[in-house]
Amino acid sequence: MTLLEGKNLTMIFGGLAALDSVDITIEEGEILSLIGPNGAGKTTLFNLITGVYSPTRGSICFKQKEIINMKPYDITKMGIARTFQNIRLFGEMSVLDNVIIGQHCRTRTGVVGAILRTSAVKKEEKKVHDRAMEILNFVGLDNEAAEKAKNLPYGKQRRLELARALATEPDLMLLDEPAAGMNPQETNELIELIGKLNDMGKTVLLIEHDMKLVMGISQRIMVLDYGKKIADGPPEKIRNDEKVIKAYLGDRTRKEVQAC
Amino acid sequence: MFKLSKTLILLIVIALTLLALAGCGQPQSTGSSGSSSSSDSSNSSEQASSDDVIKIGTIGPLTGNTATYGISTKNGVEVAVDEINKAGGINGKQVKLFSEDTRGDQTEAANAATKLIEQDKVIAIVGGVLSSETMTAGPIANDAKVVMISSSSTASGIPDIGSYIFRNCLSDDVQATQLAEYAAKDLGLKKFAIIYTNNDYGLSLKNAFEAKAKEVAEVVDVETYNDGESDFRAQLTKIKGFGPDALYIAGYYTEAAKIAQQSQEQGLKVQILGADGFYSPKLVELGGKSVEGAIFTAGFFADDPSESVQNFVKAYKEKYNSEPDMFAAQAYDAAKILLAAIKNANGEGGEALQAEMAKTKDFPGITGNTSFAGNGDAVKDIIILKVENGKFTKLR
Amino acid sequence: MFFQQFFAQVMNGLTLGSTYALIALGYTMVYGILELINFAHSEIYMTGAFVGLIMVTVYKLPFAAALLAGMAGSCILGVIIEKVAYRPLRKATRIAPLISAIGVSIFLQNAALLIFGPQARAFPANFNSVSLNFGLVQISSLQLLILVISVLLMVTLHFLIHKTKIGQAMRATAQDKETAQLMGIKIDRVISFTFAIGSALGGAAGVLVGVYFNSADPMMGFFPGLKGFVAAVLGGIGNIPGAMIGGLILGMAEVFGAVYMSQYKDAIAFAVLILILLFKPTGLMGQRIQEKV
Amino acid sequence: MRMNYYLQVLTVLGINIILAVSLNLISGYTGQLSLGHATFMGIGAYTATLLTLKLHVPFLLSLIFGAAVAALFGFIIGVPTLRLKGDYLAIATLGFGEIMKNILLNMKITGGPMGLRGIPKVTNIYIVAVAVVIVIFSLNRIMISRVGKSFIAIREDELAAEAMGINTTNYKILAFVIGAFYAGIAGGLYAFLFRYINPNNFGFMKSIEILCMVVLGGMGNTAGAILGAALLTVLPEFLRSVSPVISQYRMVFYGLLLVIMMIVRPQGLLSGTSFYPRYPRRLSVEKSAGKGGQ
Repeated sequence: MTLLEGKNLTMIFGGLAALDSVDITIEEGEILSLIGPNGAGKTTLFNLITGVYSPTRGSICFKQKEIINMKPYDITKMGIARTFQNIRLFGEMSVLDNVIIGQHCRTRTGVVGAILRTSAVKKEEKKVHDRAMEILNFVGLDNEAAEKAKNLPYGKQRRLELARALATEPDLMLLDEPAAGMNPQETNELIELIGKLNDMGKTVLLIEHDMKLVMGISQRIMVLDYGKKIADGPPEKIRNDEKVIKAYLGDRTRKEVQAC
Repeated sequence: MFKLSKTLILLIVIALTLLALAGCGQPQSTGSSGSSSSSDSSNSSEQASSDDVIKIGTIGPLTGNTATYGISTKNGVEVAVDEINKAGGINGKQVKLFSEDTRGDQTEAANAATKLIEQDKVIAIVGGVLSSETMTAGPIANDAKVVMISSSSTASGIPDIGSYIFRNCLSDDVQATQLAEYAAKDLGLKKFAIIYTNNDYGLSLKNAFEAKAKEVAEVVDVETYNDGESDFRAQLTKIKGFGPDALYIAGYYTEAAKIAQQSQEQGLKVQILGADGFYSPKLVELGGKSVEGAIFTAGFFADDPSESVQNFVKAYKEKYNSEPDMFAAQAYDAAKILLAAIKNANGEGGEALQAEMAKTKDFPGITGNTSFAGNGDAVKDIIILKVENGKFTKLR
Repeated sequence: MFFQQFFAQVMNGLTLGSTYALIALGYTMVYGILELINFAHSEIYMTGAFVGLIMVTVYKLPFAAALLAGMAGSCILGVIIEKVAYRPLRKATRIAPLISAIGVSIFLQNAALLIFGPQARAFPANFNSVSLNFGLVQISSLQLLILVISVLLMVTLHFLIHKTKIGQAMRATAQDKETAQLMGIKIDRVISFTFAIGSALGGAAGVLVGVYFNSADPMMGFFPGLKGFVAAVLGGIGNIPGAMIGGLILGMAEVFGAVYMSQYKDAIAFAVLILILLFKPTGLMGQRIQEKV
Repeated sequence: MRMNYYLQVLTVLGINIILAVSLNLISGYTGQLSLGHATFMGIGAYTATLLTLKLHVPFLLSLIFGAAVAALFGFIIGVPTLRLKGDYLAIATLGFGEIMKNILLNMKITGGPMGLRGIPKVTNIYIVAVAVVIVIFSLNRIMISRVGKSFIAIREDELAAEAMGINTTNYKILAFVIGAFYAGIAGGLYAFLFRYINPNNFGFMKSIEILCMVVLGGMGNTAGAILGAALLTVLPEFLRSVSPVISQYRMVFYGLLLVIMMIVRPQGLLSGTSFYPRYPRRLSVEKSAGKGGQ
């Protein structure tokens, strides 16, 4: 079943098309990777799906509902979560609080409730806290729960972003270069983690440059170049797609890709 | 209930600190909790040690952008106090003056008045200088039964604060009304335009002047400006369109000089009229030729040949090396009136002093003969001055 | 009659607006390069007026010398302020230099109050202003002088920024400090230079306004400073032509506001500002900055 | 109704504490720089005063109603301006403050520049102390809740906060509304303490003074805001009693202090220490026994 369908997506910045008539479909439960050279429009696509930008043209349906012109927070509430290319954690807050904030759209305490601290509020707080610890445990950050987010090492910050996204209880997770800056061991752990997420039923859309990761876990790969979609299919097809190799991958990467 | 322990502890600490500090203050005040608000500070046992001096205070801006008025006021009071101390004091007791700065801020004025009354135990205060200061300091003095006499707070409503609040300055209403009448009848001016500063002073003057001018002549246009503004050309260009013969400037000399100058520059030929806010040598310094011929009301005239005025001017110049302005003169008179009343009350404050103050009648001061109306407002003569050859001369 | 008044008001607006524009330039240049609202700029302007005043009254120098001295005085002060109060904070949070600027402003204002006293002083221009008639348009020679000097200064500034090497360095630094540094630009020097130029313009405005109103006082910077800032935002802060246009618009808005409802003069100026901000949040000529995600 | 000098200063301090912590909510926790906080104080003061003087509404009711009207204005001002960011927001709040002051100066019912006088004296140290405790207590409850965490998240990274499902515009407005409510309470207390108000009490300089309290103590730190308020309230009074000569220079010192403070300790005196517990102790971090995943 199709979870998300984007049609004819075009985004023009100051006369330049960052995205040009791109179609994208994401099937429920799959891991779809988005690859392409820098400036190909990958992050722009993410920003369209998550409502940060409104496209110049085109439509996006998520769970059969049009989400163009919806605000990012409403889209999150509908079940799309994301991480950022350049980590955007709440640095001064604790690791635990970062994950608690992730559950914002699933909770409802207001100002009055907060001041009165009714038993319902306390119950909700307990639930949120327990769930947050569970998620931290899941990504392996439970020992750092009380740390300030900005004090975590890089790899752990990436994982915390993932945990925070997971806390919004999404159906679709958009991960923007989750392995950037990670060492091979950390990357392997990440692959395992994304696999587990997928096993839990989360659909994943991934932007990644690490070909090993992409080829290893993707069920399907979509290739963007200069804002245009040039290929879309299973990894083995992409690996041998001459257009992709020629137009985008280049010699060095060809070896890398084919080695996978 | 350990959940908010840190918060609670901090809150408790704050609350306790407040109460502890409140407790510390207790012995020094005579009735702070309000239980014995009728007690008079001069009856306090602590007064005994300092009974050999009579304490009075002044409040006003000594720093900040309104400091000119406050410093003049303080200086005027100091001259009066020096005078009486040189003459042997009041019933053999020297007068001690406490001056507090308000920075022109009404919150600080209240703090300053409280300090003078509760810490320094003054029996009377000259001040505040700005109307807003007197508005917040006045009720405090009145509650404490400390006589307060302001020599420059012209806003309406100040004498109504209470029976302990007196005022020795020209009321805006009287000044503006008399000048409107004078301008229409004696000068034969027919069409008036008014420009006023949008504060209590300017507004009171404008209201009174407009009312009277409409009665005796015609008001063609009323314009306004905010405190601290410099450019009045827009308003003046508009006024010029109405072709008035006279322009009443309800404001202070700094702006008045600029208004006069800018109207001259725009070819607006009118008789400039004003109120006591004009009275400063700065008017001529800033306005130059454009203020020549300006006519305004005042309560004091430094070149008045009378002996009392010249003595004051001489003493002031000796002490401060500058010309006394109206603030100094009115403050001097206010202090003299106050000191005379203290003498009559045998150095007592409180009710006795209030009664003596209220009795003041035709007190011969340098700003004319002063009596107090029932509400504590001064009733006195008004002088009308004119700028001639860069000097002030008395018209009436 | 109506047109005569109308044009007279336009001239009033232009003159007032050109002084706002000069002040606004200082704000906008500093903002362009440091992203800092230099609250002390109103005191730099006041200092310029006082330096000029001293030249005229104490040393009996002609107006032109006073103008140059005022500019020089403000220029030096501006550079010192940047060195002492802002440079150490370049890496701090954005609010720290802002507060520091407010501190400098309070300090200078009160130091001037102590030195010069709170009373306004006359600022004689040493020349007679006459009213010039060009048909419907009537303008005083003083207004004309202010307009001419302001325009001259702005043209010079434009030339400086677009045609000289240091101007190029300023533009590069404003765009991207790090890259500019990599290109061999000494950004500390460029920032100092920016403060020097912006402050000199503020000082010129101080002297011109002092002469225009024949007075200088320690508090004189507050309102024009605020208005200059508003003008800068109006035009798009960081944008130099924007500051000039913002100044002129604000001058006009104030003058015509004062004609129709003088008691709401200030409110009108700020209302115009807020409306513009709401519909064009980065000012009239400011560029929309897309946040990088 | 007399109050000794120390009590008087303490009462003023209490009012300033409320102002500082309420601005801290907006600027410190939520990260929205406001240069017009005194406006809300003024609206609270005027509303409470008018209710009492014209309609004889009892003190407590006027106080709360005044705060509610201030909160309403926080909303009205917040809705259009909070779309603006950073410095633009700052200048818009400043503009609104000046416009409000101009309106107060020209309205008949507010007495224009004459202000309003004859306000009964009700405020005393006990009432202020209770108000301070209530304000700080409720503020802390808000800050440990989901709402407070959202405020901080917005300050830390607005875009990420939106991605977490936080309606940032609504929450920023909410911060303004709550901050304005507290400032309105402070305004009401102020009016009933000094018995006289006029528009100039609530202008730009007052807003700056409140901002300085927050910054001096440390942005985003309630204890810091309290300390800042205490310093800037007590210090001038202390200088007053030390020496009139120093008193003459105190505004110069005040300016210098801000500059030196920013250079030496830009994060404020108490930054880094946390006044409120991030989460209730009962829920504090313990090694969760739960197993990962599902």
